[in-house]
Amino acid sequence: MTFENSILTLLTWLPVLGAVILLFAPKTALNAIRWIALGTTLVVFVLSLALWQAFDASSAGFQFVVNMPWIGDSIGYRVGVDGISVLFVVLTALLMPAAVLASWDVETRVKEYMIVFLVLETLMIGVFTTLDLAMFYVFFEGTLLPMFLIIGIWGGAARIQAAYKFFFYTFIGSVLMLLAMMGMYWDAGTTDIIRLLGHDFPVGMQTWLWLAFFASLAVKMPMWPFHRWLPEAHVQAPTAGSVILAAILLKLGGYGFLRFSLPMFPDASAQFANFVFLLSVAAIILTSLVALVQTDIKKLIAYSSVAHMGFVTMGIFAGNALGIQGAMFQMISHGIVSGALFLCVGVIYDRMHTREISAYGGLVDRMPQYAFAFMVFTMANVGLPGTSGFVGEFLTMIGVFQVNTWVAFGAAFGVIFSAGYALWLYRRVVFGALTKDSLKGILDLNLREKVVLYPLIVLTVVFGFYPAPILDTTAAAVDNLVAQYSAANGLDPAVAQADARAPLEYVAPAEGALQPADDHAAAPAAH
Amino acid sequence: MNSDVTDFASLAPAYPEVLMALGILVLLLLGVVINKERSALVAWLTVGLLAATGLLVMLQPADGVIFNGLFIADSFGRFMKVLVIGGAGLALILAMSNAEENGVHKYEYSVLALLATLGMMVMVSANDLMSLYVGLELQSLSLYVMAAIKRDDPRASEAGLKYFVLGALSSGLLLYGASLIYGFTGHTNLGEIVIAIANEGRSIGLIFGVVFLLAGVAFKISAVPFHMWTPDVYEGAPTPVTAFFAMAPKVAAMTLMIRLVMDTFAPITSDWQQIVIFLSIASMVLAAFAAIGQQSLKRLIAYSSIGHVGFALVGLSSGTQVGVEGVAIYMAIYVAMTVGLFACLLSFRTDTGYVETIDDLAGAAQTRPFVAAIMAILMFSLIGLPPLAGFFAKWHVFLAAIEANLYVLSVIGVLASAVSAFYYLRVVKVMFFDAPIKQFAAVPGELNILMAASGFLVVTYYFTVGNPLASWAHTAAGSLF
Amino acid sequence: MIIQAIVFLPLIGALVAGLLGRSIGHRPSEFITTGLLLIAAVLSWFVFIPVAFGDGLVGAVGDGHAAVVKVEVMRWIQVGDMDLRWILRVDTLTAIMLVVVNTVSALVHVYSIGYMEEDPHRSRFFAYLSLFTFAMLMLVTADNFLQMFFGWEGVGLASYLLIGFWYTKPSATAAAMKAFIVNRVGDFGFALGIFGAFLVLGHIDFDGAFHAADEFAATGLPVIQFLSWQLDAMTVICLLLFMGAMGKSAQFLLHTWLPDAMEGPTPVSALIHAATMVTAGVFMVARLSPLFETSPVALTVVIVIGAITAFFAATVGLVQNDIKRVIAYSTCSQLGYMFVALGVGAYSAGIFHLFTHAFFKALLFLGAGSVIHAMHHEQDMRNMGGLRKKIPITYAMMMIGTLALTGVGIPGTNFGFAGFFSKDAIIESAYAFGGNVGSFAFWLLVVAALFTSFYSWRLVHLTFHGSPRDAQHHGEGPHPDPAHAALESHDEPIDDSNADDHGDHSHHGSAYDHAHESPNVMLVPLYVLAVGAVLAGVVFYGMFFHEVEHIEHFFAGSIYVDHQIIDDAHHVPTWVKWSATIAMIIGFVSAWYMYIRRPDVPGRLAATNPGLYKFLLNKWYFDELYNTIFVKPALWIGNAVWKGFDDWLVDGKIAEGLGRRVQNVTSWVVKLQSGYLYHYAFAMLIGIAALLTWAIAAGGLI
Amino acid sequence: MGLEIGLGHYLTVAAILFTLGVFGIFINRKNVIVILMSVELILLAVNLNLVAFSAHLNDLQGQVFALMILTVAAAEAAIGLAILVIFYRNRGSIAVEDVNMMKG
Repeated sequence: MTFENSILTLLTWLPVLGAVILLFAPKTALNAIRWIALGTTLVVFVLSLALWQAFDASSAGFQFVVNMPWIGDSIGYRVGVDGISVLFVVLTALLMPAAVLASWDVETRVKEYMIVFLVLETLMIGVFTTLDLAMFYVFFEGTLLPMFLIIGIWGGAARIQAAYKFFFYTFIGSVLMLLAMMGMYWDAGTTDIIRLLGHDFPVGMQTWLWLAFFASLAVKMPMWPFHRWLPEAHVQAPTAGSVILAAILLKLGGYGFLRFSLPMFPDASAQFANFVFLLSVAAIILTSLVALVQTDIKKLIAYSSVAHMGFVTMGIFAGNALGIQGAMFQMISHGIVSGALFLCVGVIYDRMHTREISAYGGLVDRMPQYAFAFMVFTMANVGLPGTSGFVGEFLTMIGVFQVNTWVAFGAAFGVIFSAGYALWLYRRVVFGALTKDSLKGILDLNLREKVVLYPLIVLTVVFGFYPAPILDTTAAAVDNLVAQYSAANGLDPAVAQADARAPLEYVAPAEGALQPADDHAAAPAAH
Repeated sequence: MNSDVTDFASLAPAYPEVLMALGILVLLLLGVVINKERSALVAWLTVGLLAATGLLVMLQPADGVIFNGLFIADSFGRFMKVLVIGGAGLALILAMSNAEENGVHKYEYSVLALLATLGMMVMVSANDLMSLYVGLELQSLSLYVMAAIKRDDPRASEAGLKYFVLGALSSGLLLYGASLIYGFTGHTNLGEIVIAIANEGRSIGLIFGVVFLLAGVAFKISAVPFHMWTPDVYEGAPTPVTAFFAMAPKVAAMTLMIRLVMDTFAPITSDWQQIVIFLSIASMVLAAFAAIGQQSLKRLIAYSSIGHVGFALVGLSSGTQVGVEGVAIYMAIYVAMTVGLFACLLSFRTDTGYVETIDDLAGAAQTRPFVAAIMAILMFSLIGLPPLAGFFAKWHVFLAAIEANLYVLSVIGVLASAVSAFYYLRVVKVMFFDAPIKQFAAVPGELNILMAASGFLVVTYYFTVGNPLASWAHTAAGSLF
Repeated sequence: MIIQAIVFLPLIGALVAGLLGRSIGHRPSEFITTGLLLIAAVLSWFVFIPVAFGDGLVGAVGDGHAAVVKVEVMRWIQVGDMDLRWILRVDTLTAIMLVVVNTVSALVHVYSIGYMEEDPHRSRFFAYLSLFTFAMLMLVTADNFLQMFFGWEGVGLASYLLIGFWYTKPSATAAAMKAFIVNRVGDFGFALGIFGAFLVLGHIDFDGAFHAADEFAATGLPVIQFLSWQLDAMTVICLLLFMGAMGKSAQFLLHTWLPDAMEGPTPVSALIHAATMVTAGVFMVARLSPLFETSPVALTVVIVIGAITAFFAATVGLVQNDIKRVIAYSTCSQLGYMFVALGVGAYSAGIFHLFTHAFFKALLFLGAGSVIHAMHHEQDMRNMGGLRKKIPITYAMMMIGTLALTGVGIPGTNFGFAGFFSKDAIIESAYAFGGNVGSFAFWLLVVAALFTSFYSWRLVHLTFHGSPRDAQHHGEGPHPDPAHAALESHDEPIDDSNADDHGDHSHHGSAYDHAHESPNVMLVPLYVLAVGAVLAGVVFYGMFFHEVEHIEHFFAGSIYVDHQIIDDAHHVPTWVKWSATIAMIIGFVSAWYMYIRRPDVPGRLAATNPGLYKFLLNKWYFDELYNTIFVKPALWIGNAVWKGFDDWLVDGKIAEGLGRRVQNVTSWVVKLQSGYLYHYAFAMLIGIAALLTWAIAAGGLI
Repeated sequence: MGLEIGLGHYLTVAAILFTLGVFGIFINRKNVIVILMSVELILLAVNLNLVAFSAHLNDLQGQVFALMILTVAAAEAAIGLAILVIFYRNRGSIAVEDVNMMKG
């Protein structure tokens, strides 16, 4: 048992240990339950930081690997992280304490609540640490169970329908992925992801595998038009549930694309890239417009999440280092920002018990600190440079611009619309005169809320100005991925990886500047 | 012919059956002799006998074919017998509490259960159409009586009647098939039949025989369209009896099915594959839809069991060792889940009787959190949601189907499992999301233990039983090839 | 160190005032931010003076002909080949901007101490001001596209916060939003331009990009596939970048936010919407002049848009009644002048106008603020009049500003106010550019100069001359505008709401009677700016426009200097040199005639041309147009997609529809289970028959 | 040319008997006793089959099988009647149409 081979196992299963302890805690010792849950998540967070610290960012391969067969030939106990997954582990561990703190005022079935959340944490960390295909599915799909309960038990008025929709959308997509995984097992003879990454799947098979994975991941992301469950789930879920849903669970989709679709089915990915682009741009534009007309705060933020995930999928399938690094960063950033936004909504929901935008207005009068925090996250949501939201959007767009200008052009509309809905929301909720009687006695952030929100503000701003910690961590792994991807597609890896200037055509200096290029030179400047 | 019955040592492969048969006789006598109030003693002794037999099966000293080729003992049979005996024993433990109310307090019940179990063991070990038939009938006749054991309950007697009539019909179908197979191959011994088929090839008569024979077995595992008895019998029979029906007989009949198709009909794989695939798809799909419309918990479980047979058949459809392995694991996990499920069902008891409908469970999570939690876990596991055992069960069978390139079957299967999630979730929803309306009576201790054990295994499958079970199933399936 | 100090002192001020303002109190916040800004301003002059009058930039590394100081602060985004760092880049262009930004900002800070005296959120205000200054400094010291974009959006944020500073006013928060979103439309282009530049030039830092652009002289211009067309890459990039400039500098089509931005406190208008932020577009084009020079098409577009803006904004300015809006349209118009200068290639002239304009426009705005302060937040000029006697110092300062704005001076000599030099330089350059585009720009600019003069004097006359026309004195003087009567139909939100918010002051007796001169803390900045408005032109004319060699030496490679156009501009016919002055005089005379001599003329004029008057008063109906073709359709599509696609189709028809299908199948399946034995037996028989048929048929036995 | 009774004839008779038995089960709606009789008919058909095959194949196993079936059928009939008796006691009817308390 060294740090090397035990840290990931410890990180993954520690929350469950906490849950087991809670199982034996008396039901009425509410504070003890809360503190145990918080303590567990904090320990996990500290461990995750230790992991990140010990992680060697210069290596593209998997680290802290444990690899042994376990059930039959097909399922093993395999863990390990690389630059793509390690940050998600940290993100999960970071947001769980926030989720627990945000749930401090939950009064009904506290014990079960905390147990479910801790189990959820294990499952989420497990998704990112496992290197076994079957176990990936186990964790990936396992998150359904606690989330279904969280929405269904502690959710709002229409929680049952929301929980059902959440469950069925994700489940139906996932079962197809399960079959694809089995097909991969038979083709490659293993479920070891490390070996699968080195396996060449037949091109014809890749198409089907890609589609099956897409069915699951697109729903999870969620990509337009498979997103309909998300607003409903968000609206009905309790605050912490929304936070985890938006911050972590949506990332499972992006992680899946990066871990499986792109490296394992490169031909199919290239083949379907335009399809993904189309859906991404549709997500960015259409859901932004839909967000514009929402009357429910959480729904608005949920739709904006869909739009932001559009940037992620777009960046991933750009297939170059800029796009993928951007997508990675966007996911981490969105995890922090959207999580924080839902926490912000939770703050006022706890006080007023309504999410209707029209019920608010002029909060800045009584809640200046809240207004400040909300402003920071709104701006990050808008993608203001200097906040973490910008870096990801920028990188994905510049990455995709090299591949397809139409897509970048469409995505850039998101820049406009996001400002529209986010600022309009802010204006209606926070600005204006405080005229509503119900709001006259509203209180500003309390200590607990500050403890949750302020660190997130710091992270949002720090990563906006200094994204290097994230980008450096992912660089080696992403470069490796890009090299593989472009090699498989017959592109020059050096170009895609280094993002050096794309080969250009020139008109002869003597000719007019606007003369079209010759036929043989008319191929798109960038691929 | 050294398998002289007088040579006791040569009976070694059948020791468990012998022990069982002798035990049954002793218990029957004991039941007649002791006074009525002490039938619980017989019940516990029955469980003890089953435990002893199970132990003997596990330690079984010898494999081999005896009784002139009528009886085979191999590791596959051993695996399945353990399941059968385990299922039967657990079902009997489930019947302990409130036995009188369920009409299962008489010692005859225990003895009948033992007889049925013995029949199943013979089915598992059958190596001849005759022993197959005898085992099947021993089991069936006992089960008919068990279904109607609560004599003054109109529903139980209707269940018994329906089960009997349809069972007799299915026996007829099976026998008709057996006679045709005998006629067209000239043998009743399974081992010789396979040689004959391999030599002579297919003929219409043979295929007729195969279809009829498999239809008879399909009735026992309640595969669609031979499932019609299941919901009615499950509903009408007393709950502990239903529990018994839901576990051991299914395993035994499934074993028979596997042995027939994998061994005897191996030369005509493509023919029986069509049939099994048909049964599988029909079972999965019909069960998924029909269960949604159910109000009665027991009917719901009936349809659920039909669906699970369909899933198990997915593994069998592949016709490979991986498939058999998958079915074996599937049945093991199915038994573990079912025992927990019936323990939960028997725990939901008000002062006026057992709960009947799903809606009666409203808010159970608040009034009976432990039972509700186990029930929810089992429901999620039955859906096949990871990381619970039900998922791994499905993993193994679908893995085999994919290996055999049965993509359409697999896709239909997983989609059916998605539809089936609908009704399982409804139970969870009612228990957890709705407000309580009923107060439940205290839960007997042994049920708590069963629930806890079932829940524990289902939840920790990956860590605890997953690995040993898989390797055991691997060995077991290996003996068929 | 000095450069870091200049850039980061405002940030420190902003953080202190913003985060600790509540605990340390308003006064300390004001002093800290203002003090830090003053230091920064002084340091900027330390940087600038050697550039202007000495041997050039202190500590500059001259690579070839460019003199640049670069200070690396931190790594930023490094992905693959893209290596972005936070680098403060100072060259002549930046030095000019540093001086402009920090000087005006420091003065506005000082001024605000007086102006915002009664506001309960003063520390927040000062934090925003300093934050703005920091962002603006980041913009002007940017060494790469993205850092510029950071500053660009940063000033946008600060502008948003400051416009919406009085957040209880719905009009203010709406204006703030509008400003941000319209700017985002520009940023849409800017961002795409950056992407394109990176794709085509392979560098995202300026030096690398310029170097790559230089190479095109040898290789020929590149072609990219943008959207579905093969286009000249540099034209595409420059036009996209210019779109950003149009947004930020409120050029025609993207100008609508600027007048509304006047909802913010007046010092904000002076700082952001006159002197600094709005000139960021001009700065950007000048900074990227090596790129724009590669695309004549893009430059032509710059000229045309600039000229149209100059003309259009001036026409609207003619009839506005809100004192700040008049100045806002004037700003818009003057920015058009600058773009024309950039477009014709006289980058130095554009920067020159930017420089002088900063002084006199800030002066005018702060003067207007002083008037508003005196009138207790009355902004409608129709309710003013005769203030000359009440607030003589403000009057004098406004006069200086007006003289500078209208460009008073004697052509051919060195006598004139700041605006005279810079504006005439632009008009001459436009003429010198020649061709259709040059003539078009020239004539529009001359007409705009006439209008400028007219509305500037109109403002002075309405405000300071004549007799008071506020509520108390209503009816005493002649009515200056017919729209006064029709005020109700006027959809412009004149500050009635404002009056409500500050109701303590207005409606109590006469604003005129209570009018008072502003305190010294507000007047001193006016004095300083007035000095600039008078002298900035004459002192710096040599460096910006007089001789090509001098210009090249001064700018030291920081912008592209086109010898031809500047030489030509100096050799235009005399009538051209006089044209602006004559236009200015005509404007002055007509304003005098209409508002002093015959105050009834404007009313009659408006009454006889109601269509034109309405058209101008409503700003060519741009807000209405945009509302109809952009905002409403966006909301409509949003609603349609939400209700029609998401809720009706996906949810109602597909998701829940599937659920209903499942229910249908279920009820059908359940009916099969009839409970009758014979049905059950029949089902088994059917099953067996089906299996038999299937097995035999599929097995090929028949 | 006299009529030679061959295997085919036996099988045909058996098949007819079997079909009669099966039809007896699902066409009859009146009396459960008839169903019991039909079951016996089916078993009879099977036995006929087995014996015929046995004779044809010159193999004794079929006849052994038939004897076993006879035995089991007796037991089956006994149990069937017993169940029918308690059903009648509970419901007062043995009409097939009345056996439908449980459905769905």
